[in-house]
Amino acid sequence: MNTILILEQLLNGLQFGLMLFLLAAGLTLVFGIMDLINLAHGSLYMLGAYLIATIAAASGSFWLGLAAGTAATAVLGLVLEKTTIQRFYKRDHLSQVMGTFAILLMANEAVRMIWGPQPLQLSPPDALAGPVELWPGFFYSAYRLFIIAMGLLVAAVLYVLITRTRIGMQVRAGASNREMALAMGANVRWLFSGLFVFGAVLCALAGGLLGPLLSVQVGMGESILILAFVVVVIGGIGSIRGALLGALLVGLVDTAGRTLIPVLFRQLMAPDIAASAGPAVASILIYVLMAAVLFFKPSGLFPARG
Amino acid sequence: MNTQAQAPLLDVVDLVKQFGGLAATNHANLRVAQGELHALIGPNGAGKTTLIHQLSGALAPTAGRILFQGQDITAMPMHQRVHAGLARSYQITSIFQRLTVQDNLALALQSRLGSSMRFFRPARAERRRYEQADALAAQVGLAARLQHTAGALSHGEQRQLEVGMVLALQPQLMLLDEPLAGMGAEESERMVQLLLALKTTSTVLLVEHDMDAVFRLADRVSVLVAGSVIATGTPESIRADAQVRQAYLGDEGSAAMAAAASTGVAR
Amino acid sequence: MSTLLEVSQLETAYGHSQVLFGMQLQIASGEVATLLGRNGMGKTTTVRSVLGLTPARSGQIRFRGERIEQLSPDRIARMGMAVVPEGRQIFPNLSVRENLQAFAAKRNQHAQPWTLERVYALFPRLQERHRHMGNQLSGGEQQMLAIGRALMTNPYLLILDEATEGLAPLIREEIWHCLAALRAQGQTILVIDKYVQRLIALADQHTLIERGQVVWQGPSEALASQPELWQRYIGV
Amino acid sequence: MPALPSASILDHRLQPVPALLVLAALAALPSLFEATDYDFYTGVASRMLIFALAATSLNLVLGFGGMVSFGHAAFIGMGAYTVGILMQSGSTSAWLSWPLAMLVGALCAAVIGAISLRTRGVYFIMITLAFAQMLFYLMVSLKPYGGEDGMSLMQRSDLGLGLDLSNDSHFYYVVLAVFALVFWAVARLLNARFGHVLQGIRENETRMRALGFAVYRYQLVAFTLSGAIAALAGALLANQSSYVSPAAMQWSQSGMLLIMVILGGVGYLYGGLLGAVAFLLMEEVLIGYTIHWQLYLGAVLLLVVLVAPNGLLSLPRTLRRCARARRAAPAQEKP
Amino acid sequence: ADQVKIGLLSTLSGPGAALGVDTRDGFNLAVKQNNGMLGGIKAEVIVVDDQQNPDAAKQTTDRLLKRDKVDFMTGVVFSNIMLAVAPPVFANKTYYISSNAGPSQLAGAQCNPYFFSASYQNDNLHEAVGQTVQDRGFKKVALLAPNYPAGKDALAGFKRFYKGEVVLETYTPLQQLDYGAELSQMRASGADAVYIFLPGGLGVNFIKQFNGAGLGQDMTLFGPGFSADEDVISAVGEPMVGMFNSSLWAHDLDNAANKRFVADFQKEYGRLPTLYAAQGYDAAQLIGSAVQAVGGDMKDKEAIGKALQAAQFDSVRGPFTFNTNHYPIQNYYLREVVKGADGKVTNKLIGTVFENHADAYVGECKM
Ligand SMILES: Nc1ncnc2c1ncn2[C@@H]1O[C@H](COP(=O)(O)OP(=O)(O)OP(=O)(O)O)[C@@H](O)[C@H]1O
Ligand SMILES: Nc1ncnc2c1ncn2[C@@H]1O[C@H](COP(=O)(O)OP(=O)(O)OP(=O)(O)O)[C@@H](O)[C@H]1O
Ligand SMILES: [Mg+2]
Ligand SMILES: [Mg+2]
Repeated sequence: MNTILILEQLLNGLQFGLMLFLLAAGLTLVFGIMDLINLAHGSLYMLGAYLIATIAAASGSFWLGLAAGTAATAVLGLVLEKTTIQRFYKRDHLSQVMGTFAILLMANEAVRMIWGPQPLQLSPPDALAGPVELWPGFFYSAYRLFIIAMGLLVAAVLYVLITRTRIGMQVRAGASNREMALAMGANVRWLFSGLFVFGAVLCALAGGLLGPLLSVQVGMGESILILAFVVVVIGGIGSIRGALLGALLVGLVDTAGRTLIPVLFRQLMAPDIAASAGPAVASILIYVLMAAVLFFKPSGLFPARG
Repeated sequence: MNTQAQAPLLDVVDLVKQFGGLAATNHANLRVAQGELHALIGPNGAGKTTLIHQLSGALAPTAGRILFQGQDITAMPMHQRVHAGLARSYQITSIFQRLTVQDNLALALQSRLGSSMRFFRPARAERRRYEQADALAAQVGLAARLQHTAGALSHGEQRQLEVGMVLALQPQLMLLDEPLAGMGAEESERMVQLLLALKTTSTVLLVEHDMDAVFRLADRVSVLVAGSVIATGTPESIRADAQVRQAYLGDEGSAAMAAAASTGVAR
Repeated sequence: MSTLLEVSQLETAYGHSQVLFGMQLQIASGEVATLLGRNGMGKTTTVRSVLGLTPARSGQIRFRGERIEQLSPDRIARMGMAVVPEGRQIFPNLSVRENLQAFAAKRNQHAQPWTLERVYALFPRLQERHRHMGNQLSGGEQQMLAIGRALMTNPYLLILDEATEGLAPLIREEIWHCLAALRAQGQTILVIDKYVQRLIALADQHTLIERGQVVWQGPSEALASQPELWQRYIGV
Repeated sequence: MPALPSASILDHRLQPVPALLVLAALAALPSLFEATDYDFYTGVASRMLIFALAATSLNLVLGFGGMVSFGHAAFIGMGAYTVGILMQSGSTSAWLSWPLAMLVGALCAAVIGAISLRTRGVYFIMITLAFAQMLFYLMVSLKPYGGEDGMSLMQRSDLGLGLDLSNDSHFYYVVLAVFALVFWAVARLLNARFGHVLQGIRENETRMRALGFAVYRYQLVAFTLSGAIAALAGALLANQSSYVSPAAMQWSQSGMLLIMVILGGVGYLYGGLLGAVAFLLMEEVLIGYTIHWQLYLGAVLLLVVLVAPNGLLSLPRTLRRCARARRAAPAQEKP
Repeated sequence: ADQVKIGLLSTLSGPGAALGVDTRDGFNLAVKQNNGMLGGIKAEVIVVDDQQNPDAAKQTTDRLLKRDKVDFMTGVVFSNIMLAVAPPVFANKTYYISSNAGPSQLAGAQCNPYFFSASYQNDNLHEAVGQTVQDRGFKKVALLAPNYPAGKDALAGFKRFYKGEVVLETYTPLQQLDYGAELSQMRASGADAVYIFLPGGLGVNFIKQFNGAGLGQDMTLFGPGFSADEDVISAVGEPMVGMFNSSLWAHDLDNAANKRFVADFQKEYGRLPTLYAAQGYDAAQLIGSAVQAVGGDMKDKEAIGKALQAAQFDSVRGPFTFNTNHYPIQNYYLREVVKGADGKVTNKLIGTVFENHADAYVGECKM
């Protein structure tokens, strides 16, 4: 019984971590490579989820929704990049913070105006709706398994793309020294647009995949954005490898903390104190984790820029 | 010059700096005597800058000791070393880009005034310090640029400012990492003159690839190859050293020596 | 020989401070030209304008017969211009090998294109350090890398802005030899450096500038025979 | 040929004449509101000044020290809780609780700063956030002090001096006085040696170290001071709203504070004041008009950041530069 | 006065927005039915968002009280916001008619003459489920609620009437949306019934994930009315069928006032009303009855208080009277989510758990 619980928690942590990774990967690329602090990253995640949910509802097919919604988000990302984001590349971090925060506010309100304040419904495809029996007596949500598989796939693709291709090199070069990359002949503008759109696609994917688990609602991007930032920073800015490791770490610690800490506390102290302290401590666990990592490694686990 | 008699100002003992598998400093031993201008030369990547980093406290050595005025400063933080009388310049220009030339120098001078935990009296009221800054700017050839932002100076001018900041600290031992790099012929000449004048007051450890300057200025020369000091001696003996010629000088050494000799005669 | 680069009446300013006042420059294909002058006279600014990094206020720049003063730097670079910039400007977050490979191209189809192997042969040091990140190199190693990086694009015009800064004498010699070899292959080069005597031996023609204006232009022999010129404009 | 001499960016003049005019105008506000029967706005104005104080404290580390703290709301919260907890235990004196709040804020900042200052840049942003979140959850879990509900204060602090803080006008004047005093002190500090060092560190930390400055120590002192001021703002805030809750310590509040400073002008002496007032004013006005006020707030912020990249206070300089460029342009036409 | 001003402060943005929207729509419906009037005079309803943030709510309340000078306030959904908002409202001697939040503090020691609950005391719905689970003979129950005051009150209320074994009691952060970890614990705990108190979007997520994990096969799911209300049902759909929930109201409750309310609501907004809508509607009616009784004289606070206490209006939930602590004494029903004949999933009234039930805190109220 207990091993099953632990195993299930591991899978939960893995699933949560991989979803965080999808968000964090886009964030760490845009941030580490293009040197853009993009608070609107969470908004793309929200918009992606809304578009996917809307198309899925209209067409009755989750898969169609996922594909078309992701494509739509990519277009949206491109428009956003070409009209606004582009202007922020040469700015300092603080104007980026304010500019993208403004976009975040507007996106939230626009979604509320278009779709209303009520959460949207997005159901997993029928084939994945139920549990699967991984082995006798151990049931696990098929959908969560699917998410795990998708997350791993994206991680692999990303890693190769950024570290092994010339496009990846040029993008990284453009990030550290835009002027020099231009002087070497890189079309930095399009590289960055492409990368931003790529980040948007990852966002939409995460939004669409998480939609059936969480609710598709206004403001869904913010809390998860903070987590994604935590992941990015733990992993080391700009490092895909770091983002993956950080995401898994956060996913596992968070999941484990939520189950283990209250249990632990109940054994250690009076039930009513435990009842209030337990969840509070569980909530700060990932922040403690981040602070600890940064204390010992001030540039994250895999600092990308030496 | 008889420097062996008294205790050296700087004594580097068996210093090692490991970057992963690479020993950038590999059991280096170096002594700089009080009052001398000691040049440190060596091929690119020999570990000169890395050594300067360790002497100034920017990098912690993997092993070995650094003695300054007989005191072990191996673990001393950078800012304390400055106050102990050890200051450096950077090979890759490091100045306050957005501040004016005057402010750059005034800030450097401020460091000598002891604690800056002064929260009330306007710093601008310290007229003397700003006058000193102006004088210093003139000394490094930036008199006309006093109120310009450092970032708007040309590369060579920034190099001049870089040296000016170290001069401001009036250290007992000055660590100069390629001060002439990027300077034009005329500016180089002015800097050489400046260093010649400095020799009377200050001890200098000079890293430089400009052999002309090195042989004109140096009292002694050490050669660093692959992280270790392979030779130390007078400029003449170094120039004559076959190993050094092969590893570093090529045939430029002789030309530079000749030039140094001739200018020396001319003066 | 055809003219590869032609700069005329170039005026460039940073914000409201003008630096170039009618710069002129002509480089024929296969020629090695130099740009000489004191610190702060506008050598780098000329290069930046030609590259499109600091666009000129007015004036004309022709490269391979086309007007380029309105083009973006990356377009100009892809037309076959490469620079070894002042201060190296290595990509710190790319490894040595990546620095070389990221922008490798065969813009100028000559018989012996530059490849990773050839650059490594020229600078064995880089091969030894090929997995180091750009910012983990010594100053001189970075300089080598910057030169190698520019060569890897196989440009029509190679611009070296104080490319020997911080290089050890032996390596500096190596660079001069290399430039001579390049010249023999027909590579067009614009050099900015302070070793005038070396440049006279190497280059075909020279341009002396002062305060953003050309004060003298002429072939090596002429410059060699008028040392007072150097004295006056370069301070040697 | 040489560039025009540029003014030193190390100087931050108080500009006494406009400053006194602004002060006079601010002092006149309550009577103005009373006369027009809008006395509700006296409270709003107090709140703006309190946030201006908090934003100024953030600007001290952010704008002048280059330390982007994403956890300042926590210091505000600690100040507020100090007042709240003391009041719950029966001490209502402002002379006790406000200085103590500053002390608590300074202490928290010193501890958090001591650890966080090991990191740089975005890592610093995130580690300050982490500590703020820890304090946030700490207060959430403290049931005796209201936990997530927060606690309502029965009254405002007693200041004596014949002032009754429960009177909105009196309270406003006290807030104004505190703000003016702190603001003046910050201005002095910035132009003093300490301020120059702080800004030097912002510009080039490595060089400062090589010049012999104990960078870490100066940063820590600045961070601690800033924490104390933020906590003072918190103490005032608790009084203003008679309510203390962890919600005021949430990261979104820290974010809002950041936005205020950026809006006003990072590294401008008046950046915090202008930013806080502009932000809260916009919010106040927009909320009155539409439920979709965030859309318009976002649009305004975006506009500001596009036309005045360094905040509202950089606007004059940008405009001047534009004008000069326009004047200069025709001159370039002739050969 | 020629008009009555009501400040409706509710959660109109964020995850809890749906609840505030229904509250507002229910309230507005009542005003609309009366041609823009309440109690015979024109009603001005100022609707503002509390952003589900107590601090913002407090600011907004100040504005309503001091600038707009409202006569009544209503609308708050969440108890933590209610507790933040209450002191200034009471200090200003403005009547607060609760359309949902019913924290125990305000029912007991901190009860106040200016507070009337047109909803229920937080514990009541949970008590009703506790009783139900007890009656149906479940032996092991797992409990789940968010970590905020109402969450704790909820589980306390449940346990007041449920006497069996509680094998798991979990509190999650209010913002948490993924219950993977909690579901695993539930499975491991071997419970035969699960009781959740998860308002708004939280409940939607939980139920979806509960079914995704396959727990529905082994455990019966119970919840308070709002965890299985029409908004949740429309979001989750079929998987909800079979969930039991308690309520003080049901859309198929058989009385004239309710029939009219449900019909008009559907006509006006095109959806079935929820509990929040019903409570918002009743709050408006209660205010109307008091305004009527004092003849529109908003100055006479004492008379208004008396009229409110009398509660002379036709509640959509049938019989309705106020206890001495200004909380209602009313019936609590059991509903089940079923698939109707038309294929639509909806709640069906299946019985009464408590009749004329009061809350547990009235004794502590000295009023
Ligand atoms: N952070 C680092 N990580 C790994 N290797 C490094 C690092 N810094 C320097 N190195 C290596 O250590 C060696 C010594 O570098 P250093 O900068 O000291 O050389 P140098 O003698 O100053 O050379 P130059 O004359 O070219 O400036 C070089 O080969 C360099 O690649
Ligand atoms: N970014 C800038 N902003 C303003 N002025 C600048 C800027 N860069 C250079 N300048 C000014 O332009 C003039 C020419 O500079 P440039 O870099 O072209 O000189 P240079 O001839 O290359 O000198 P050096 O030999 O020192 O590299 C200098 O006076 C310098 O102060
Ligand atoms: Mg070096
Ligand atoms: Mg130059």
